[in-house]
Amino acid sequence: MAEFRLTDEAIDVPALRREIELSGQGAIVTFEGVVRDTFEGRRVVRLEYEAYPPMATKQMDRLFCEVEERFGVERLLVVHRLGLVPEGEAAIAILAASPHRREAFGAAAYTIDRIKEILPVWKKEHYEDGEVWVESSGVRRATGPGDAPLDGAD
Amino acid sequence: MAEFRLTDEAIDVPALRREIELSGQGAIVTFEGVVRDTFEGRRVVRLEYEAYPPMATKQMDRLFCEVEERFGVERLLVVHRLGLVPEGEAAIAILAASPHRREAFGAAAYTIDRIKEILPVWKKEHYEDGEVWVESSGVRRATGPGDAPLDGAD
Amino acid sequence: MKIQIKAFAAIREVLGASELELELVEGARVQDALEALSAEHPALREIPCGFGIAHEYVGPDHPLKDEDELALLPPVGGG
Amino acid sequence: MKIQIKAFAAIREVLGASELELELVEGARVQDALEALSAEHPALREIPCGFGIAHEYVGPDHPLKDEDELALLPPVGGG
Repeated sequence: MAEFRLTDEAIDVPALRREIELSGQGAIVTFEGVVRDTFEGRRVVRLEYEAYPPMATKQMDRLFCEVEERFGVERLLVVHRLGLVPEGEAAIAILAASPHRREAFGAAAYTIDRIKEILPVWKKEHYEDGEVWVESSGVRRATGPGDAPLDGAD
Repeated sequence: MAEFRLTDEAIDVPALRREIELSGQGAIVTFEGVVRDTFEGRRVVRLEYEAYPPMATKQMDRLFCEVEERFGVERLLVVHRLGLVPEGEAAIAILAASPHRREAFGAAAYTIDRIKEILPVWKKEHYEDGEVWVESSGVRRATGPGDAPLDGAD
Repeated sequence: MKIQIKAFAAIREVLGASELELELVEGARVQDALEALSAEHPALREIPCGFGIAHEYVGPDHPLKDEDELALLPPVGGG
Repeated sequence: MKIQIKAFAAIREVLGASELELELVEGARVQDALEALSAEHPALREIPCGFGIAHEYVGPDHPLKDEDELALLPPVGGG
């Protein structure tokens, strides 16, 4: 069982945890990426994600195969939020379950690393005075007429 | 904030997650070690943990310092359950929060590795026909008169 | 031939549309589609662009065929 | 001198008690306490034993003093 979902609603991690709970799994590792409300001291007033859903699903299917090959972990749940995400809420949750802890840690860490490389999802930060697209590398890219591009490590 | 607790009750991970939730933390990694009800095909009818609580607390304080030095992670919650633990419930939960995911993963994985080496906590598996102490290495050690020692990797 | 362009995030904003149709000569490749759009929208040259066809990543040399849907993918930022 | 022994898990079961008092000669070390107990409970020799004093791990050469509390710690299995 490996499953990927996109959602417009708050990610209910305890509910996901109950889904993944089956006997025989000794280790469960959960990763949550929570949105922060400041970047280099500037207040982020609004943060939103957009995706290319069918491509995201296809890329995640491939990633699940990679994870199973590398870590022997089949029990993975990945949920990514889209649209506006309030500060302090999770943009992503990854749950990996395995009989042994190293595989569960490895699977969860590898999954988020690869997601940041290949998942067709984009994040926009809105400030009081402009907006930028935030890339996984930390690069901030402005496209609006009044916005100067920003750069910074995330 | 780093805190260690021993408890006789079911570990409420969502409640721990709410405790650790504070702004500025981008990554939260949760590890749960869940008890399994079979070992090499033998059914574990009862599983219990005992601890040396004041020494456990002192050793965890030291471990928290190590984790902060190595990973810069100060936000750690570790809860270990004592007494009887029903199958499918968590014996331990570790939550690590950090602005960046690598440190949160590293802190949680290192913490459970070290706990398995140094935390004065012991686990006993009761079978239909005997009981054994289960060491972190996977060695099963019987002390009762009718019990033959078992060995196996965990 | 005619292909469908799907544009996301920064590229969508530069193009001013999330979907558009593009007429290309037979034998055109992905890179030719990007060139055609960049000629009209020079700001597109500022944005590193990845490509997707049939929901798979493809390179700039990937050949296009009539009715392909070509996704223009700026650097991702999910997770 | 007199010390307090605290025994856990498999070692507690072999000793048949979780706490007991032990009389040792002055200058005795941790290893001497274990020897004294093993003489009475030979099964103790089968179990790898770690030691704690004042809630810190100590080695078998660690000197003992009157009223020390010596914890006998079989291999741990928490987590």
